[in-house]
Amino acid sequence: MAGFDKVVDNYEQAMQGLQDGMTLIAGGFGLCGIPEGLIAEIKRMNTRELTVVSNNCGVDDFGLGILLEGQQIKKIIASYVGENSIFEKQAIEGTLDVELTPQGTLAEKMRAGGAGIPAFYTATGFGTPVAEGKEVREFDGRPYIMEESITGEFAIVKAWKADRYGNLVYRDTAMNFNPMAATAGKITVAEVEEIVEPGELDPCHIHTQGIFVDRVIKGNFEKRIERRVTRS
Amino acid sequence: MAGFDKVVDNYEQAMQGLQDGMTLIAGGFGLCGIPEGLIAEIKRMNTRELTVVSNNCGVDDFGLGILLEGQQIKKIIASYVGENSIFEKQAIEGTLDVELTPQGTLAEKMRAGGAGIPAFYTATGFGTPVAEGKEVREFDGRPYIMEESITGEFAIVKAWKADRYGNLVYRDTAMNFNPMAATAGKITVAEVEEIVEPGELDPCHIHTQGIFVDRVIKGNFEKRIERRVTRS
Amino acid sequence: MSLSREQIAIRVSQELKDGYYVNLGIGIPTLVANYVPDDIEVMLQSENGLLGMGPYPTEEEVDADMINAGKETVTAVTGAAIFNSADSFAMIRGGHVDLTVLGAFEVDQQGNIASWMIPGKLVKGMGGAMDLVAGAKNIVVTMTHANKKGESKMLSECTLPLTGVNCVKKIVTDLAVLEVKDGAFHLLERAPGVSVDEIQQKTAGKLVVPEFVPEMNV
Amino acid sequence: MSLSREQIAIRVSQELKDGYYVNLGIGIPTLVANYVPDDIEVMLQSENGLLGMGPYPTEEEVDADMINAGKETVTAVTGAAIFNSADSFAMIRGGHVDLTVLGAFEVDQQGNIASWMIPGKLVKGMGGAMDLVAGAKNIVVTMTHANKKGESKMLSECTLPLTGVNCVKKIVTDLAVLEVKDGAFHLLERAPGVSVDEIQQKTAGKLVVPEFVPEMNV
Repeated sequence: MAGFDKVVDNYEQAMQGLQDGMTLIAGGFGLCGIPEGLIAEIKRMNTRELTVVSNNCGVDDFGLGILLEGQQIKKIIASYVGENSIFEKQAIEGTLDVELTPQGTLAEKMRAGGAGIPAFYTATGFGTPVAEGKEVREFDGRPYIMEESITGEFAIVKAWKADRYGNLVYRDTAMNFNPMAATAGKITVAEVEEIVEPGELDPCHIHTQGIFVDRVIKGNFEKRIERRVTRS
Repeated sequence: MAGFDKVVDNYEQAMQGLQDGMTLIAGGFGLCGIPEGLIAEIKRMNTRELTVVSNNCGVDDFGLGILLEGQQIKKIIASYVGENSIFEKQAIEGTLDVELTPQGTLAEKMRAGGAGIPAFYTATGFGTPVAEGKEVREFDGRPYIMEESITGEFAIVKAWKADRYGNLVYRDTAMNFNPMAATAGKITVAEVEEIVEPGELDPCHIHTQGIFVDRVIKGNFEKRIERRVTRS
Repeated sequence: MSLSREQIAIRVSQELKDGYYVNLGIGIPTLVANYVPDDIEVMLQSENGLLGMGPYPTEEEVDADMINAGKETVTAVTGAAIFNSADSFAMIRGGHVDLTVLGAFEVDQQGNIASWMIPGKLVKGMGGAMDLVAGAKNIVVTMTHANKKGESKMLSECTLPLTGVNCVKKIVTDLAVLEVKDGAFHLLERAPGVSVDEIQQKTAGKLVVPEFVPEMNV
Repeated sequence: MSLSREQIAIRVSQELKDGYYVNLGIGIPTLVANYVPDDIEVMLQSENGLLGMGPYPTEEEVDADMINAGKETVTAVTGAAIFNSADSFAMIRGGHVDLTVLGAFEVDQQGNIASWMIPGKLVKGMGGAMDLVAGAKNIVVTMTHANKKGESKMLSECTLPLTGVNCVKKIVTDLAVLEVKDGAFHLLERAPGVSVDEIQQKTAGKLVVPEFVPEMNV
């Protein structure tokens, strides 16, 4: 019996089933807390026409940015992009479709998607270009817009530790969008720094419960820093 | 400077400002994880005409049930009630208004209230008495109902450990509704088993962040068990 | 012979699959945990915030902070996770729980279920039942085929206030296993020694009977 | 004399109160952290998921997993909390952050703000700015009163796509402190040596000037 053992041995198994045209939800904020090896595998697979949902789109040669080179991404739903020149080029030329979404709305859309909530109301974006075409409704005298949730065929996340049941713990601000992304994928794959035995993670302090995770793979991370600022 | 020191010395200070007619959101599931001392203080204060939002309403002589005796509760919003005879009597006589809400919808209403989301859609309750008077809308071919969020003038929660900044950690299934309740109060009071120094709680494993908590008090808990079932 | 509570639980346990996350309601559904086949693993979700529910505690293990959704003292298995009620229902409503098993007063041929309210009697509330029936991927209902007066609980249309609509996929009663689809109850299996005639007689809703109806293996 | 970036930050720091949870945007707002008055405590929220943001790290402390919302390496203070992006914006959108300070391209007399998009230029995105202006209890905008061509950024109506509507309460520019209410900019203070005339001249929107306009204390 396979039971709840979600650990896979190689990246091919980890991303098995990802196909052209699918929606891929990715955790991470900037280059922090991104599933580096899973992204590299998608590049290797050369899966195309992807709709990618992620707060950012990496840089030219790292993170989701590496999927831009081969034009694997058809559309990106993000809150802040354009930290790389290939992105700019494709966006300007119109070969890359960009849907900008406020950061909090994006996080909530993923959470709602994972939680079976198809839509919610938020004040964020009311009266701005983000509200175009969206229903406006007043509650308690204040106008809000309706935002629909996001789910995807695949979600890829980066965690610090996992057990083989798929329970995940994140480290510091590398947590960011990963917990919400993990809930919103039909198949969710977690790339982690360390795999521990069930029971080693404190049950009350598991950030993502195994029920949301389908596959776990141990990765090696470069953890590139986008803006190294220090004090003396 | 008071800064972020939220610890108060006595229950009077803890519940200061609670007035007749207010909405009180309470954490807890059954008798598990309930702010025993804060409830006792509300009884002592004899605050009346309260609207109480809580998954349950305690038993005759424990938990929120003790507020029923003196008819302090005007209305209760809950998912499962009637574990006590005073409740039954008042509900049948019509002196207590009961609004039954599915458990998951109740949890989500509190979370939404705390998160600035005035309403959301859920499939839960569609086609049932819960849906009466609520908007129905289809998403992706499935009907959902609109549910509005809940906030209250006061929220009372029970945690295991707190630091003086109001960061909270819960223990086991005594967590339940407490984290959501904590976000939904204009004033949130936490009764805890232990107060530790800032820094003792792992920053990545704080269940309720201090920003949601206004007052912290150390309590003594009876922790009554509603259904003691054991195996031999 | 109609099935005992234990036999109903045994039959329901045959619906479990390896790797299933399962939520068991109060009553007969709870018994299912005792009959998980040896060759599979399932993980039990308790909607108050526990994934990986274990057996009842020993006297020494009793802990007021560890209870299940029925408010009973309980334990957690190794590798369990404990979380808040919003996250718990995110699992349930988001369709992440593979199977929920729960009791009912009535079920109808549309897959509607009534399980929480009898007008005229004191209503205690729906608890998490409405969330569970709206959210779980698969729903199995366990109940007696008829009430104590012999009146069918398998109706063409529920008479009691509903818990959920178009959601019940399978029903295991003391007499039969039935699938609900295309606006009818489809008879899959009968209790050992129970005739199709008896089942037909105690099913008020539309019943589809195949040529051969095997006996349950319980 | 118009204020320096540091002087603007110093003036904004006077808006801080003991016990405030504060979110500081990129640019001048970030500098405010350096001027928190000694007799109060504030806690900084970074919207990527950190409450209790500390100073930049030393070389030895640099950790790729610890960054702020500007993607810069950062530290956490003792008693900080780290959480996911949905929880972070629950704080922001739920009105739990006491004050947010951010820059802008334009502000108008209705309290509308434009800060994220200039048509014709490549749009990088709004990040968390729309959430912050919609959610924070108090919003202070820092910017230069006029652009490099001398054109006012304090308008009767914003010309650029908006970040939020009716949300800006106070503005600290290089020339003045202004409150936005009742459809007008109300002049509260002027930069040392700057005349009310100059401020009037560089304010395209409706400006309400009281009889006495004190100089800022920076």
